[in-house]
This record gives sequence, structure tokens and C-alpha cells, in this order.
Amino acid sequence: MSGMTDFANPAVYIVEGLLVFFILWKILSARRGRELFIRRIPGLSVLDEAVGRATEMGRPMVYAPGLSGLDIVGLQSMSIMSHIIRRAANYSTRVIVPLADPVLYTVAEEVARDAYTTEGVPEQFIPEDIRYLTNEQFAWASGVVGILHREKIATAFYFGAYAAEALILAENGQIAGAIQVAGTPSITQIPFFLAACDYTIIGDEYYAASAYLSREPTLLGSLVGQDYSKLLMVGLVLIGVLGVTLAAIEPHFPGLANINELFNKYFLQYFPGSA
Amino acid sequence: MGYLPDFPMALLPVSVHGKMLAVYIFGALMAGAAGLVALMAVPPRYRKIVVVGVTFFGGLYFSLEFLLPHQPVAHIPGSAGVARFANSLTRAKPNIADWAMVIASFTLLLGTFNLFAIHSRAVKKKTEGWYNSLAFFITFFLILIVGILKDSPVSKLGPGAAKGLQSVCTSLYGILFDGFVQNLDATMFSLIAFYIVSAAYRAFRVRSAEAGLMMGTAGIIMLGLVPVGAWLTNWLPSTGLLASLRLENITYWLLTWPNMAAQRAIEFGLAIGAVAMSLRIWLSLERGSFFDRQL
Amino acid sequence: MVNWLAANYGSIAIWAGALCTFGIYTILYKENKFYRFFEHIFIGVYGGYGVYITWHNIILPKWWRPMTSEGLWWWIFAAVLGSMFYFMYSKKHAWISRVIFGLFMGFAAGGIFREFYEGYFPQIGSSMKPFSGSYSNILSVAVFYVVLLAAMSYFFFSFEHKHPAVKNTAAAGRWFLMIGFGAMFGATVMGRMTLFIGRLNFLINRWIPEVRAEAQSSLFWIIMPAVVLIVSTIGYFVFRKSQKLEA
Amino acid sequence: MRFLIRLQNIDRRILYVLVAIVLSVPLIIRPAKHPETVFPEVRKTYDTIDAVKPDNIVLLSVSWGAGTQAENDPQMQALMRHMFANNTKFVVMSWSLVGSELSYQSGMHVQADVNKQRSREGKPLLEYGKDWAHVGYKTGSISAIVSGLGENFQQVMKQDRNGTPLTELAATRNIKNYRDIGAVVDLTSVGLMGYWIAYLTTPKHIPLIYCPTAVMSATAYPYLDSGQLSGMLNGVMGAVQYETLVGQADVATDASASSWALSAAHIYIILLIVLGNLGYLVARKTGDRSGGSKLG
Repeated sequence: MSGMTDFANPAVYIVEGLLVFFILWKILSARRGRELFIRRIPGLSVLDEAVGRATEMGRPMVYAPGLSGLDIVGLQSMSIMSHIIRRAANYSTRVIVPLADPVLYTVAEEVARDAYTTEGVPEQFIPEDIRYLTNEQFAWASGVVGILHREKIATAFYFGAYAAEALILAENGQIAGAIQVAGTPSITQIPFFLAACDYTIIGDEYYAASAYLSREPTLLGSLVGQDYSKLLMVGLVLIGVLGVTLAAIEPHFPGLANINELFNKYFLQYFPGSA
Repeated sequence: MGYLPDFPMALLPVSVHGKMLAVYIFGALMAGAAGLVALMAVPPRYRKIVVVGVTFFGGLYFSLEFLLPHQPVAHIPGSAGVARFANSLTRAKPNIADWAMVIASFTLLLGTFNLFAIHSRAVKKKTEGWYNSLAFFITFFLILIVGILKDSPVSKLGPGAAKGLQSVCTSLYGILFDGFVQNLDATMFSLIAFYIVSAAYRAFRVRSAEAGLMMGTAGIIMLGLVPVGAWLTNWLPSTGLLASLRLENITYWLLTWPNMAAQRAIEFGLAIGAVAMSLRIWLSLERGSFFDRQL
Repeated sequence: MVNWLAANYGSIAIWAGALCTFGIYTILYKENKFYRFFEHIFIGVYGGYGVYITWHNIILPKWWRPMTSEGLWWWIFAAVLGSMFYFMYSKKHAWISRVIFGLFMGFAAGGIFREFYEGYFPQIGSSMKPFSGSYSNILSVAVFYVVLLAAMSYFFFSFEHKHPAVKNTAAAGRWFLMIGFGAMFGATVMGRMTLFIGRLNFLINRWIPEVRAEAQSSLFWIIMPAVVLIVSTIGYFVFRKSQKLEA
Repeated sequence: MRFLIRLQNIDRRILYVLVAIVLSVPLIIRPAKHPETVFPEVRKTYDTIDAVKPDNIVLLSVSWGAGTQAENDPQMQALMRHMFANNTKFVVMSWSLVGSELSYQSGMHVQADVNKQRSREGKPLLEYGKDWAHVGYKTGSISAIVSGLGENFQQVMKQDRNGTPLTELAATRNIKNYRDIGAVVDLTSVGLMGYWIAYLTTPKHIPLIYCPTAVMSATAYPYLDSGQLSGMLNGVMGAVQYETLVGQADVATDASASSWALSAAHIYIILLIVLGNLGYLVARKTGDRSGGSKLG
């Protein structure tokens, strides 16, 4: 019988079960007050510096959450936005947030209003600065490009889901003379942010960002749990490598055939053209 | 539309016709409104429970649909019932997807109010560039109205006039969609061709080993992918050890080994990140601006 | 009029397309009023199109018609649920929108188990590569593991990258990631250039033949110079003015 | 020296004008020469299409539009040529209105072109409906459609773009479910691959051929390695290599013109990078730090 089916199999229960266990375990232990360590993320330490620069120049900033909707990526972006707006509120620097998703727009408005209120300056909140432009990729990009130039943006933050428009924004931000910080889980766009922005947060660091900025125990715990989960994946891979390599050198090693067959059944085989 | 087998609605008819339909729709609307009023009346300390519960059940559906065994397991009593339940969850999936899509589509006007507010203020106050905002309104409503009219025949005007109106609307829609929408989109997209040139030129300076490495790889791949690359190292033999130094072979090796490994490393990290975030949202453990709000 | 429009809307669309193309391309020189105008048209036309297409593709065929002509009266509940989003605008009852958000977030979150399984289990499996075969294959496999493990170690956050073993691995990981990003950049240049090729194809294969065809009529020679004159005059003032502002 | 230093700050408008020229010249000349190199994944695509059983269909999923026509259209046309030559039937479906229209036009164009050749050789001519079908634009939940068409093809697809029921078309009459689908080709400029992998091709072991824009190709290698993808055409270069395989090597096509335009553009960019670095190195030696504006 084929191991790969439409639905869960024993390997799913074990591996995904362990992932869930590690993450929940670390979250709960962090919530109970265990101290957890997170390494420095250079791209994130620079956020405050970038806010400071806009203040010095007396010009507004743009925080663009990309094409994110109300999903995992979009909500992470909102956490980072909240942090930046709170810093900006301290210095009375304007933050313009152009959005490409109507639902996320309503969330952003709430989050921004809250951020200003938390910092004790609710009067600084300008509803028009949280702008819904359109939900079409390039129409949105053309609108943001317009804002970058017309508002003479000093600092631009790009945190969220991005596609081809990433480079259009980053190049125009560069032309407009803005300091730019970017972070996206959309792998394909990272090289362009790396090329055109001053600081770029790579891949997974995006998810670490909100934990790093807020120091919230739940998020820190989750991050540690994620590290354990990655170790699990590395471990699985290493056991597998050992198995298949041994099988290539010494095919009659006891028990080896069973292990390799197990891995094959659940992880690898039954694909047309797989090696 | 076979929704019934999976939704026990024995008390009420699935579909009604004629005058009764209006009655039913009206009744259901009233029931829905009553439900909303009831929600409004929920005291603040129970609100969190409602939100947490709804989120949990939303996630539970898709989790169980995947995780429950869809075939009875031998020697385990009750597994046949579980499998039957799991299969009914799977069958309901297209219906759930339809409902989710329709409900989500009602958000279409959500952001539009904000857009209208900004641009109508610009037009009213005649701020600089107000005519642009006017152009925004004109094009917005033009394509919307023309689009709707071209699909729905206006029979009251008489057949001739209605046909003429429809023909005009179809033509106008063609101009707006083929002429404006598509070309604006493609042109905006193609700006990247220019920006990538200036970005590469400016960014790829050997400031650091990192930048050098990125630049070197990009350069090799750029040459190796196009016919010129093959032509540049044509003088190398096409078989044997030296063949592996041919640009197209280096390119392919870079793409399939180091690049593949790097991509996979990033993807593994992101996948675990997504699992963790999904768990936190599902179980309402998430913290952060949006989730910490008082309800 | 009706017939003329029906016969010529294709040509008008091509002309509009060429106009939009040049209008947007002016941003390559600098931000200017032409661009602003086309930017607003873009947002407007796409906003209207978005509403129309949602109506045409989803609300009409999947909601209104089943409800009214097939008599599936309970679809009206979808509108009730959809209206919950709009409670966002109410100060007092904003939390009701959170209920429907919660439902959607729950849906998205619950799918992760399947997505992880179908997406990444085969990836884990195919990462189990034997060190066997030819020397070149063994070398490639070794490179694969070095890059994979080093790059993954860069994404460990919960311990300080201070221990020399970790520090060097993570630093090497970042380097290897740069190889990946360089490869992506190189591959992407090609794709991005093709986008402009697409535009050139439009101008060369669609617009220029259109211009040629219309150049047969005498009206063209009356209208065209006038248009060119007007556009270039506006262009002159637009760019001159913005230059002054910047200096 | 000053001249060399100035090389690191060439005005971007000059760069833009030059790139426009560099790209348009080969497009106007239209060289016919195709590259001799064929990447293994292109070869694998070819073999996968060759291996499709005679009574199975190939499903072409079109999710590109006007924006990436220059990349995705040549890929699709080359594949169509191959399938016409093999007498493999195929069905085109589209996720976008524009893509639906464009892919139908291209299909008709390839059919007419192949028929010209066939009538010269006295072979039976190709017909829409008999040799291929186009089911038009599909809207709705992608995952539901993708998993649904594996279970019940006819119920999900219903009719072709002209409104003819699929049960009345020779090409699609006998297609019931995933067992009758020999391969899926994802021609795309957006990320739909995940849906095919999660809901149809991986669970049902159907070969999936990926035809993305060049931008998306680098991230596809892990999936090629794991066998979840059975082949890939990388942007327009993939298309031009495929054309070499299907006997178009000496014909001046859009793809061959594009491939030379791309060659020119790549060399131009590499030249720019070299010049920029030359300026940068000279400036660094002489202590002029006017380049680079990195923070921190």
C-alpha cells in the first residue's frame, strides 16, 4: 500500500505531533515565567535608528505591508507596524500605511489607533494616513510609488508578503532618497530587497521579528519551540542519510532495510520520476 | 447543488419557489438580524469566549478533515464511525469553500469607503492635483456601471434601445479593460525591467564578501542561462572532466545543488514558522497588537 | 455612433494602451503630473473593475442566482455573516467583526497540517541523499549538506551565535544563502527583461501597425500633429515646473 | 582617474535608455538560431509528455495574463506543438479572464500553423474539440476545483468555453477522473503550484510540469529534486530550449528573438556591474567614498 495518501498517516501523527508538542511546551513554559534567550537580529535593531532619521529630517515614513491579507504574514506585519508606530508617536513623526487588502486595512486602522493611544498621544492618529489603495498588485504599487515621491518619504519599511512590486517600491524609495528596511517571507523577493534596501530581514527572521520586538513570553517560547522543531527535521534528515549511505556501502546491515523502507514509504517514494 | 446530504436540515425545505421564497428569505434575514442583536447583547466578559470558540472550531474542521483516518482500522472498535464522519467532512469541503468565498466577497466595499473619503475630500477642497481624484471617481464608476449594464439587458427601454445601450457598454468595457486595465498593469509590471538594471548596477559592489558572492553567482547564472553563455565556453570539450567547466554546466550545477539546498533551508524554516503561528492563532495563544485588544 | 464605436473600439483600446504605456514610463525620468494622472486612473479603473468582477464572478453566480432562481433561501445567511465585517466601523460593537475574522483565521490555521504534510514531507525525504556513486555525485551531495545545515543553523534564534562552531557555521550559512539569492537574482533578471519584451511586442506588433493603418486617412494627419503639439507643450511645462521645484 | 570614479555614478536614465535599445534591436532583427544546450529539466519535460498514455489527457492550467505573456505564451505553444505531434489530447483551463482569451487564441494559432504543415504532407488535419479543448475561465476556490476535478472531471468542468458540454467533445468524452489525466502542466506567473501539489498531483501521483516565469524558477529546484515536479520550463529560455526539441530549431520564433534579446541584456548588465565596480575600486583606493549609502 502506498504511504503517501490524501490523509494523515502514522508518520504525520508522529512528526507533526512532535512539532506541536515542542511549540506548545515551550510556549507554556515561557508563560509560566521561564527566562528565554533570543539572539540579536541586526536588521531589527536598526528599526529605531531608521525612525530616528525620519524624525531628524522632519519628514514622514511609509510602512507598507505589501499584498498581505488577514493571514499569518499580515498579522505579523501588523505587530511590527504597531512597534514602529509607537516609536514614531514618541517623536511625533507621521507614518503613512498604504494597504492592499480591505480586511487588513480595517485591522491596521485599529492597530494604529491603539498604538497611538498606548503612547498617550491619541490626537496624533490621522485616519487618512492608514490608506486602502486597491487590492490589485500593480495599481497598489503605483499608488505607493506616488506616495514615496510626493510625501518626500524619509524612511520606508516594507514588511509583509511581497511579489514583483517589491523592486518597483524599493528602487523608487531609493530614488526618493529614503532609508529602507525590508523583511518578507516571500523568498523570491529577498534578493531585490537585499539589492535595493539598506537593511533586509531574511526569511524566517520575519517570524522572529514580532517576538524580538515585543519580548512577549508567548512569542519567545514559540520561537524556541520552533528551534527544537527544526532540530527534529535536521535529525530526521541525518538519520535518513545515515541509513541510505550505509545501505549503499553495506546493504546487509541488520535492520537497515526496514528503516530505509519506512522512510521511503512515508517521505519519499511513489512519485513519478523521483530518484 | 447537493448540499443536503452533509447538512441535516430536516425541519426546513432546501429550496422553495414562488412567493414563499420571499417569505423564507425575509424570515431568514430576520433570524440573522436577531442573531446579530443577540451577539451585540453579549456581555464583555463572554466575548472573548465566543471569539476563541469560533476560531477553534474553524481550525478544527480542516484539521480533523485531514487528521482523522478515512478508512476503518481493523480491530479498533468505533473506527468505522470515525471514518464515516471524516469522509462526510471531506465531502462538505467544496460547500464550505463556496460559503467562505461568498462571505469573503462581501468585504468588497470595506476599503472603498476610505478611498472615497480621501478622494472626495481632495475634489471638494480643490487641493493640488484634485483633477486626479476626479479621474479616479470617473474611471471607478465608469467601468463598474458599464460592466454591470453590459451583462444585464435593460428591457424597459424597448428592445432596440436596450440592444444599443448594451452594444455601447460592451465597446466601452472593451476599451476600459483591454486598453486601460491590461496595459496599465503590464506597463507597471514591466517597469521592473528598468529598475532591475539600476538596482544591479548600484547594489553589486564588492563592498563585502557577501555582496561579492551574491554578485558572482548572479553573474554566472545570468550568462549560463542565455545562449551567449554556451557560446562563451564552446571551446571546452562537451564530455569528460573539463566539460563540467562549461558555463551552462556550472550554472546548472549551481541551480540544482547549492541553490536548491539554500532554498530548502529557507523553506524549512518558514514552514516551521507557519506551523507555530497557525497553532498560536488556532488555540488563541497569539499575542500582539491585534490580539491583545479589549473586546 | 453605436455602430462606429462597435467597429472601432479595438483601435481605440490600442491607442489607449499606447498612451497608458508612455504615461507610466514617464516615471522613469522622474515623478511627474502625467504619471500622477495615470496612477489615479489605474487605481480608479482597477477599483471599479474589482467591485464589478466580484459581483460578476462570485456574488451574482454563486449567491444571488442560487438564492433567487434556485430557491436556496438559506444563502441569505452568507450576507448576514458578511455584514459582520462592517461592524469594524462601529466603536461599540467592533468586536462582532472579530467573530468572523476568527472564523477565517481558524480556517487558515487548520489547513496547516495538510499543507505541511503534502508540501514538506517529500522535501524531508528527498533530503536523505546517499553518499554514493561517482566522486562528482559525492561531492555534490556533500555540498548539499554543508549548505543545507549551515543555512538552517543561521535560522536558529534561541542561542547566541558565540560558540566558535556555531558562529562560523551560522556565518557560513549566511554566505550560502547569498549564493541562493544570487542565483535567484540572476534567474530573475531574465524574467524581468522579458516583461519589457512583452511591452515592446505590444508596441511593435499591435500599436505600430495600427498607426500605419490610420496614417492612410487624411484626418490622421490633421489630428496627430495637434495632439503631439498639445502633449509636448504640457510635457514641457510639467517637467520644467517640477525641475524648478527641486532645484 | 576621475572618469573611472565617475563610472560608479552613471545617471540611471542613461542606463534605462540603453537597456531599451539593447532589448529592442534583436526583437526587430528576429534571429532564428536556437541554443544547442538543453537543460535536463527541459529534457525531462519532453520525456514526461512523451510518456503520456494515448487515452489520457494532459491538463494545461493557465494562470498568466497580459503581463507575462512574453514568457508563458511561448512555453505553452511549444508544449502544444509537441502534443499535437504526438496526438496527445489536451485540455486548457484558465484561472484568469485574460489568460483564458489569450491561451485560446494561441491554441488556435498553433493549430493553424501545424495544419499548414500537415496539409502539405497530406496528413489528417487537427480540429478543436477532437484534438484539444478549452474549458475557459474557472472561478472559485482553487483547492476545491483542483481536488474536485481529480474526483469528477465532468462535474467540475461541465462545458467548454463555447458552452458545448464536454461529453459531446471527442477530446474529453471519456475523461472521468484523475486516472485519465496523464500529466498536469502549470503555466503560471503566480503561485498556484502549491495547490496542484497539495490537492491533486502529489496525492494522486500525476506528473506535474511547471512552467513558471524565470523569476519563480529558482525556488522550484527543491521540488524537482523531490520528484514533486516532473519537469520545468524556465521562462522564455525553457520555451526556446523546448522548441529545439520539437523541431523548431531553425524557425524564427518570438522565443528565439527573445532569447537573443535576453543575451544582449544580460551582457549589458554584467558590463555595467563590472564598470560600477571598477569605479568603486578606484574610488576606494583614492579615498573617495562617495559611493554606497548603507546605514549603520
